[in-house]
Amino acid sequence: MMQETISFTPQLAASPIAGLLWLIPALPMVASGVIALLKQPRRKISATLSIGSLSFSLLLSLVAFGHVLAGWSHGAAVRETVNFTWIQFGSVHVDLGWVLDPLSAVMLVMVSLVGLLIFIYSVGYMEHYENFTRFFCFMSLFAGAMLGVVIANSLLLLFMCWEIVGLTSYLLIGFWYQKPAAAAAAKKAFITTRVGDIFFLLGIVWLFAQTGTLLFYNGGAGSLEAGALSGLLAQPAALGLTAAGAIGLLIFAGAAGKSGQLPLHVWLPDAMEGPTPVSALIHAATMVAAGVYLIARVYPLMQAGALTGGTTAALTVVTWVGAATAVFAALIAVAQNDIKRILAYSTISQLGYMMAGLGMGGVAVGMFHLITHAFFKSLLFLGAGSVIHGCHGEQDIRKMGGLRSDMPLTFATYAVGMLALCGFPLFFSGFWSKDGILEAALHWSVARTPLYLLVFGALLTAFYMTRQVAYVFFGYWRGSKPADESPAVMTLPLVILAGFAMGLGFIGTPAWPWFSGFLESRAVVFNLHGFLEPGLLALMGISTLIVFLGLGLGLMLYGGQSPKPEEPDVLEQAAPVVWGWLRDRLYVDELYGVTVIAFYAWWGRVADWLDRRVWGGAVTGVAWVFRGWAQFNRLLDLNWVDGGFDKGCEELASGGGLLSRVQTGRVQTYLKILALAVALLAAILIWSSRA
Amino acid sequence: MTERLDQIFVLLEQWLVGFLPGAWRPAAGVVLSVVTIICLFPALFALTTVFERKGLARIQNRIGPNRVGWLGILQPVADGIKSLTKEDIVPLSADAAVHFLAPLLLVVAVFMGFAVLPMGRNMVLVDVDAGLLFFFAIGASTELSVFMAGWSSRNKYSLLGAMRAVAQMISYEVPLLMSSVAVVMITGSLSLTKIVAAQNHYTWGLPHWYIFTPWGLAGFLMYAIAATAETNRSPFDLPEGESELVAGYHTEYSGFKFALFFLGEYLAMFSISGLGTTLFLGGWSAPLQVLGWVPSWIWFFSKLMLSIFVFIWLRGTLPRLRQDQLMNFAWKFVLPLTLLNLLVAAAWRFLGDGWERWVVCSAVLLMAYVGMGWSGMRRGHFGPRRYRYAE
Amino acid sequence: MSIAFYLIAALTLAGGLAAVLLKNTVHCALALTVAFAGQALLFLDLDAQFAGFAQILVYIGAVAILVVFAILLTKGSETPKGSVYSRHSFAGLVIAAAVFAMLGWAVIHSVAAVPRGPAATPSVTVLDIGNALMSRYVLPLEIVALLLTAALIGAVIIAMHEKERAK
Amino acid sequence: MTPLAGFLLVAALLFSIGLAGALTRRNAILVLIGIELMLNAANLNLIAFWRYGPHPEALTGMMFAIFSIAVAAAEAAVGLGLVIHLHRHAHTTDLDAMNRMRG
Repeated sequence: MMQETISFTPQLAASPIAGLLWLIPALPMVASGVIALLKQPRRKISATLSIGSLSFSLLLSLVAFGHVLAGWSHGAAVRETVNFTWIQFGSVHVDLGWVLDPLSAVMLVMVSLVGLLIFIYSVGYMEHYENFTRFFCFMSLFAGAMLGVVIANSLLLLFMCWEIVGLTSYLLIGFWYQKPAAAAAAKKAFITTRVGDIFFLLGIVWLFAQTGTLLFYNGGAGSLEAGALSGLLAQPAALGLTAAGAIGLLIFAGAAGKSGQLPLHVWLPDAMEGPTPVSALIHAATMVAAGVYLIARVYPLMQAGALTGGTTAALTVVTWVGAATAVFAALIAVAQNDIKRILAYSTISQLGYMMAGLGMGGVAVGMFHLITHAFFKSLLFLGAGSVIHGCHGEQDIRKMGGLRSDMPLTFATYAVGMLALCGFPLFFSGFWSKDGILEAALHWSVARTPLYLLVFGALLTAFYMTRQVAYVFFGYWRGSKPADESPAVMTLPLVILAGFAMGLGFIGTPAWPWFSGFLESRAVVFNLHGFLEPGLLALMGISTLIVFLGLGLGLMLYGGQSPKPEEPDVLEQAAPVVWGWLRDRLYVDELYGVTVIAFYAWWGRVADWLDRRVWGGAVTGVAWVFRGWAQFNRLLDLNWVDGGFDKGCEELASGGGLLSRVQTGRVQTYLKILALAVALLAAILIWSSRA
Repeated sequence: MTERLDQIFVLLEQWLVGFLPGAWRPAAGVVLSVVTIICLFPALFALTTVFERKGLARIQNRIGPNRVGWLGILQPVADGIKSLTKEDIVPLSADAAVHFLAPLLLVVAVFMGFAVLPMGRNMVLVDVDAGLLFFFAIGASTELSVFMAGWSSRNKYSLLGAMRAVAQMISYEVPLLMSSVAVVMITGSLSLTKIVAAQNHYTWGLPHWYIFTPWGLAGFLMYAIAATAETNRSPFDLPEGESELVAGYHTEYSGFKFALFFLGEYLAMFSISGLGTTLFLGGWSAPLQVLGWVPSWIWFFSKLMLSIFVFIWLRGTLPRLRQDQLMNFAWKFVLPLTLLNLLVAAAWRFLGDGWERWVVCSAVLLMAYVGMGWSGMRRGHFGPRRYRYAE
Repeated sequence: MSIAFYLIAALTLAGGLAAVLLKNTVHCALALTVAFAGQALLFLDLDAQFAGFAQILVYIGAVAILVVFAILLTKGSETPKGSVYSRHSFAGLVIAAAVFAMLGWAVIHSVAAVPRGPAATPSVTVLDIGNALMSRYVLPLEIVALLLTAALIGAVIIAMHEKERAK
Repeated sequence: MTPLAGFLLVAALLFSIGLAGALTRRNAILVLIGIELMLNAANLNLIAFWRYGPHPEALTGMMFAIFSIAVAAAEAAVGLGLVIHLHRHAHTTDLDAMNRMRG
């Protein structure tokens, strides 16, 4: 067991909880295996197993978190690793391991807590659906794999769990595989993320080739530690990049695939075809967070070579991609009518914020938004699920309305989530985390454009969320069957998540930056002077203004009236062309359709033609030649070879017949010959020894 | 004086042999002993027949023979005269030579068994190192004479009886041997005199007979069952079940040859009882230390006659088994328990001298017997008999 | 070379000859028993008490009985009508005679080469044999135990098979 | 003639008698009887060599004989089981009639 410290702190001995860390992902995975092996669908057992195992994981995560917290409060930067050799080929060995540090501890608690709440919610949501058992089997596997990603101390172990996450996302998105749209969405998600993963794998291989290890931390010998990084920096790659930068970009490509960054975001909205708890789990809390987490995990690699306060090429790319994604997705979200689709684009947008935060502000900024977003976005998804559940499967916001009175609890919690997402000042977590990102953008040295983009994104966010809430909860009921409130098993997680969505922001205010202090292992004191940094208060004021602007615009356009489903949208009436672009998702899918997919289709046809004409013709030609040769051989055989062979066979048969006479089948004959032989041999032996 | 009385037969032999020249003395001693055995045990046989007939009669509420002599005591003499004077009938189709040899072989083989039995202190014909093995080897050859008798008679009853007898004797010879092997394991010798000597100790005036140990008691029970079956005595007397097979393998024998079979059967009973006495009941040693003054041979023959009485008692009390029951009993009950007894004896040997071995061995055996009985009860092996009718 | 040896050897060989020559199979089996008994006596004459008794116990008490049972079970107890010898029995006789000639020749010539010493009667007790069985020969003993178990099971299966199939 | 030679000759004769029986009799059981005789002759050899050998206290020949007796018991059981099976199968124990393996 090895561990190391990064700052002023004394070394900590590896603790028992670090040794037991593997149990956290293992428990849900084992539960999933057991559920898979159940002889028949047993709803109670499978739900109990999943929730129970994840509860234990949460418990262990909390213990681990507490351990790290205790170490931190004593002034120690806890980073405990458990490494072991997995495969050994001669002198080359591939190591796996897990790590317990603030980053993984925070992530563990978040994933297992949100996951657990979603599991509990699912019991209510999936109650009336078939394949309840299968659902929980996949969910458990998913949660286990995600927790594996979190604890991994090896890029390889991370990649393995990463791929299991990919697999289970495929299974869960395509859970209702009878629906063609779900099946297509599952395939789309799987293939799109594979594109990113190819680059990721290339990055891993390159990293292994350069440093000879895939462990992140290994007592100074890990790939994220100074020795390996300086080696990587010394190695130039193409386009003026160092090897570290190139590998970082490759890894970022993988993260972009998982986290739905431009241009690999297309799978994420379609993935809403899965059950809503799946959407919540995948697109709010875990899977998409995996990409962000990956960047946070390999941050030393991304940051390598940066001067103090400066940035690197890789981080610049991350920033630009993130900022572009944030605005791009927010624009599309404005013109969507599916309740979950709006949330999906919102997620993409928020992921863009996270990436931009990582690129500009560092691990703590990005991770803080990741954590707060995980809570309020899962709250929103679960709230949306509750709405869909209450509206009997209806997802079009134009066919809802006035649910404020029908589903009061859902409305209240949804409003909390919505305000948190918009970044409503002071009392909602989104405000603080988004503010952190904006502040980082303000101080970014390279360009100002990201700041403007992100501020515009914040405006759009407040606008489209207001539009959605106005459609769904205000006005009058436009659907067919009246809606009703969801059961307690569904609303209880909503309430808990709402509490987190509000309260969580206070661990990362400028006055008391506890979260970043915890992640970066520095001491934190409460200090109101934190607000007095230059530009900060102004920025907060602007951002508050922006939020109020968005909210006001939304309320103005949609709050007063109750639009009819068949009527065109207010904005559509104003600018139908732009609205059409936005409604059709800026034609990215179509672009891929006419470029990538069309190219593949064309290439497929070319290959088909080659196969049929060129290779097929060649094979047919060869076959024809051989058939002719065979005909010739047959003639030869019949007339010439067979005669000789038959003759030989006859000779053999007659010879065998002669020999077989020896074989009388009588035991006594054999015995006689045996005795005779023994007598003769003994006689020869004795006679020769005498001589 | 008691010393003299104890060794009276030994001294008598020495005195008689003393009249002969030195070179002949060992051979003459052997001859004298053999003659004694050959005379003594048939006499005992005669006595036993009347004893059995009177005893069975008592059990069956009859009087039994009471005409010849005082209380019918001379009945065997009359029987002997009758069988000697009766016509000796040999069936026409019988295999004459084998038919003639069978009873002779039986009696000779049985007599040979007495050669290694210690009948008193220093009273053993030949003290063979492998005495027990000799005894069983000789005992095994009686089976062949039974087969010869049954086969040579050319009579289906005889043959069936012989086959039954041989099968039964083979089956029960295994537990008989196994139960004796436990004794050999503890004593560490196959010599019967050494086995008796090993039991001839006393603690607080009580003897160290093997029957007074857990494994010894269990072994003796198994030995007694196997011995009863080995000698074809009731309740294991299927080979000569009168109601089914007339008289079994000696159906076609009459006159003196029949008497020989009769003699052979009783002699086998004597010898096997003698062996049981030697192995488990301390042979010629006295049951209490204070009774040590009584001559050893008296103790041996008392124990022998006690066993004979038990045989007669059993015959008068128990019903006959069916053939399948007999075989099942041998292979599924007696044999496993004797095998277990071997293990228990080994445990006894290695558990030391303390009280632990008593507890362990008793517990194991008790558990085995209770378990066997319980499972047998549950599967309905015991309990009320179910009658089956031929269709 | 005592008289006893000649008598016993004669008995053994007579038993063996009768076992091979007699027409009736049961007689053959009984003659075989005689040969076994003679053999046991030869063992005793060689001061091999244990082996002699074991010979009686195993051969007369078990093998002979087994043979007799097998004869009765295969309905072979009646004297066969035709020849009891196989078709090419003369060749067999010749071969047996050749084997004997070879063996006898070897015995006579090789024993002559062995120095004649007055062989002392070995004082071997059953205890010695037991000790040897439990120490030096314990592995063969275990193997024989295994073999006997296997033979027991095998014999039962061979003899039972047909009946099982008939069911 | 030494005692050893006497025993060896008796054994050789017994062996040859057994061999002759095994080679000439038709009945399978009698063939087995012949084989038993041959085994016995071998045992006699073993015991004789033990008795007149240089190291009787080593017990080698004796042990061989004892193991051989034990093995012979197993051999007899299996052999006779085979014969009984054969009889059930072919309804005869005549070896001359059993030549289905003839080439």
